[in-house]
Amino acid sequence: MPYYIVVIGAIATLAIYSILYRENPVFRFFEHVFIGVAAGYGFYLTIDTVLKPNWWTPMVEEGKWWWVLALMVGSLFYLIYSRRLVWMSRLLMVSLMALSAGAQFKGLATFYVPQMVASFKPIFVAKAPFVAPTNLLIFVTLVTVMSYFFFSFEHRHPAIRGSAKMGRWMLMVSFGAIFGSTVMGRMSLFIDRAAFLLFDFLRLSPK
Amino acid sequence: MTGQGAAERSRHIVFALVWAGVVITLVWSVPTRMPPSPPAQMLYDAIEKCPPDKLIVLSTSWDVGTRGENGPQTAAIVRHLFKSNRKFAIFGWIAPPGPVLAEQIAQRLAKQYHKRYGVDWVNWGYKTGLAPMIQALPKDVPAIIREDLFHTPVGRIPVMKGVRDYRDIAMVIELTGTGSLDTWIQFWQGVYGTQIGYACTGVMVPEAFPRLDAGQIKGVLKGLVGAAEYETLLGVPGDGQQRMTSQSVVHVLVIALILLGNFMALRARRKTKT
Amino acid sequence: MRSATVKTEHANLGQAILFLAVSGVILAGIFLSRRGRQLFIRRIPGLSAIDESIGRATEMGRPILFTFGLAWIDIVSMQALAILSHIARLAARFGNRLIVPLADVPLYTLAEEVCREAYAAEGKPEAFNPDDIIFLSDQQFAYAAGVIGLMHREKVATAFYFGYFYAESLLLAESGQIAGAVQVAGTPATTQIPFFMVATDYTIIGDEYFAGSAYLSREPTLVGSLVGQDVGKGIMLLLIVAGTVLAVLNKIMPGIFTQNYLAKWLGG
Amino acid sequence: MFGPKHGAELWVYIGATAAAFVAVFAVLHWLPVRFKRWLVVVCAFLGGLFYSLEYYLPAKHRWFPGGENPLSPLVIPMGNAVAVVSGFALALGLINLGLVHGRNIARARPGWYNSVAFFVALISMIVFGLWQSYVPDAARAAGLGLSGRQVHRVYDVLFNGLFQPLGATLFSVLAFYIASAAFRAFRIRTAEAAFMMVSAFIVMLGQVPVGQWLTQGLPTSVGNPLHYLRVENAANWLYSTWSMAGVRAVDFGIAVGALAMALRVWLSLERGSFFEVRESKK
Repeated sequence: MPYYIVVIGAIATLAIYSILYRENPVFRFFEHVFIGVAAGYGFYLTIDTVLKPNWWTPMVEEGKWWWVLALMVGSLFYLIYSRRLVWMSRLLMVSLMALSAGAQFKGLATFYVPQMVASFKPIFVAKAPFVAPTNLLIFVTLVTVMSYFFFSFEHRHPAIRGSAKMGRWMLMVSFGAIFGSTVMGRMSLFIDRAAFLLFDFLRLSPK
Repeated sequence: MTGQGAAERSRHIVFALVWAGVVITLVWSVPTRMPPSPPAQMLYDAIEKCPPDKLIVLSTSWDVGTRGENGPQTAAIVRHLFKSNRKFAIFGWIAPPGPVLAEQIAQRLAKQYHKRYGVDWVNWGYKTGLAPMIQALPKDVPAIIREDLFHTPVGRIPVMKGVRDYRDIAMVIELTGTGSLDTWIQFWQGVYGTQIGYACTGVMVPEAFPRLDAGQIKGVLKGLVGAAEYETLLGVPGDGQQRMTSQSVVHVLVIALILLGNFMALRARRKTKT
Repeated sequence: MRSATVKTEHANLGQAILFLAVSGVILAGIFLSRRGRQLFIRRIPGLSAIDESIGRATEMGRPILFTFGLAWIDIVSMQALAILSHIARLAARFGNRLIVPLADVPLYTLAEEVCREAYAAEGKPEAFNPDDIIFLSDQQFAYAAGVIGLMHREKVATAFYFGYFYAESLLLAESGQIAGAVQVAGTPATTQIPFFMVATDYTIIGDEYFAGSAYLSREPTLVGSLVGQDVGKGIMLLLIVAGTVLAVLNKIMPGIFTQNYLAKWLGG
Repeated sequence: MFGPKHGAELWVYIGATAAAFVAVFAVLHWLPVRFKRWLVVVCAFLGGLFYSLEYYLPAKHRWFPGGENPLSPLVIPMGNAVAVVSGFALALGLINLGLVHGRNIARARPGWYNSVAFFVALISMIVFGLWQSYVPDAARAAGLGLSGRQVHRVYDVLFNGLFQPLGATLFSVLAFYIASAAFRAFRIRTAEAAFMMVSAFIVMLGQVPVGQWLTQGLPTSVGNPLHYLRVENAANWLYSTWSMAGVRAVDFGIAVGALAMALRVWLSLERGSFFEVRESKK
């Protein structure tokens, strides 16, 4: 990468980091530049990766004239600005939403059932001493956490109250692990940016 | 208002500590060897078991945003593939810059291992179509890929000879900073039983384990540490091990901050009581 | 063990029956409730906080911000829209300014609809300002930068996070905290929950998110659906228990229970 | 009749199809509101049916025409069509952004120059993006004095000099926010919070050399149960079993919640005002 791009990148980097001090005009300027560049990139990307290869090419170059319907259907989006015709745009929205609903029906079987089956673990095994307690812990976590998410009755009975409470504890263990593992990720990103500033921009080398 | 000012001041101190910790340890650092964890070992073994005549697909769903984690991971896996003479294809379907950034890494390492583009690896580039494309890909690979990153038709690339459908692909490794794994599980592993390897950012890790446990994926590299572990398995230090000191320091810093925050809160509460 | 043979791309009988059973109890709940059966929902603290938080913005005379994260038109954003509709009505009633920055264009059109309708339903259509429903960017961090800027400049008093969030969750929530906002968050993105828990004041966990609209509106259809969902979860829980028992029996008496029949039936 | 067409015939077909589409909607528009409502319900039902029928119907059955699942070949075209249709919404976002920032400039609101920066960034990204992609050498021909290489260079500045570093840096701001949130809000007032903290500590330590150094005296052999106390093993175990089970349990609840929402959308049982069709004020 040529050095002038590194310099521009470093200025952009430092401008964003200035938010750590407080909101300021430099950050605000780069925020607007960022939104502008991103919107332009999104526009370019949609044309380059969606509309050109999946619409224009099949329609104009391969002669599949029916693809013009996609344009007509897509133009229904713009009817939200018309009070009288807005119902047509709703037709499109509801269809998109319903397609996603249908995918959800499929997802239950393709995605969650295998995980359910994977939860069928023997909780008593004679030989390996640590596997069975682990399986038991998984089982208890699953059952208690799921019990916490029952909404249709008051958690009064001691069994359900205890289970739900334990479920919350178990959940916190999960959340703690997620938090811990994310710390690693976010820190690596900053380390990468710092490496960019130190080694690419300032041209230092590790001692 | 003074409360607000104090909060701002302590925040600035925290930020300064993070800056200082990373900058100092980056400039003065020594590579740290990381013992490999079972999921990293599993990925290594799964690659070792792949038949050498089949292609391994590296799906690079990352860009400069998560380069800090996915970059060293990609480098470690590419190094393994070069070392063990496996043929592979770099591919992107989520992040357009992914294959370009991965190609830079492959080109750099290829010199070390005397590998040639087109013979030992290919770059399919970024292909559009998202999940439906991934669903169609296993049925006819050349029809979907058509040309490589440099616009060479796949028919003219030696390494692509004989690659037709999912049966010619030994494994797919998804390198990602986002939720792109399930598409492969749904349309490849779930349907054809293709092996899926996974290298993800730290935040994606907890979601990976239910999949690993269910046998849906064959191994996991966990963020930058995963890369460092893999470098240990390969016996060659890289960016992963180089940055481990900084990583150690900031982790300890976060733990110290949590403890300190609690200690100060406790003291403040005592004060208000008396 | 999982075999490497080609598996079917279509559901097997067990999966189909499970789908029909869970869907069936949900629909049954809806129809029972619509017929007038009184059903109960327990208190969900995070959801109760929504109304209080709007009250705070009213007292301070500063705006409310609602974000969907990076959600696009799907089931997740559908639920968020229902919650937005509730918040927009309260904002209209109490005369709060409501800012909704979005990251998806089709969803942007729906959000504008919802807010316009909400203001109209409260009899204040003229108070609705379409400029406050803003499409920012469909690029993750440009969107985050825009929301961060908005929070600081508009001095947001209350921020709501309902939708699908990725890494931007903590960027937004911590910025909101720095700007001094009271914050309520809910998302089905489980990996982002811990960050919302740390940085916001009230967090809605897991499928409390999908209970949101039922809880806030007490609409019979939604309450019935929620009760049906409980039964559906009960079915899944029972299957897990049964599958575990079979797994144990398979270990203890491999002669009689030669395999885990339930696992096989579900196509695992 | 319905095969691909070329040349002038293609454009006649395209024009006729577009006209037919407009005509159909014009007719629909004059139908009573009751009918339009019904149309919305039908659209929801058919849309929801597509992916689910495709999946829950078997791959082969003698009742199907030709014996094969008739919906399966349509899955991929449908995905493409949805992507294209959604793609056509792209200008809608730009219109909104353009209006907001255009007004800022027109009324010379404070910070109007930021809106100018927005427009400059937006327009140059679109122009140079498409230019470097589609007309690499047209620039010189147009006499603008910019060669394809130079166009590429401008695009490089916009993409590698601005867009990428801005995104990566904003992402990495999280490193600081995680630290400040940890300091400010990670309070152990309840048993719950203590569970969360301990688990977070173990995982954070297990990932880095310094944590592993803490428990280096413990045995490494898998046979010895004490090896689980090594912090990296404890972290792994915590991740792969305990945390996994918790996430999975939450996800099962979400699965059922999402299923219920999907059912309500599919059967138009959802109350939401947004899909209702009202008497339009004419």
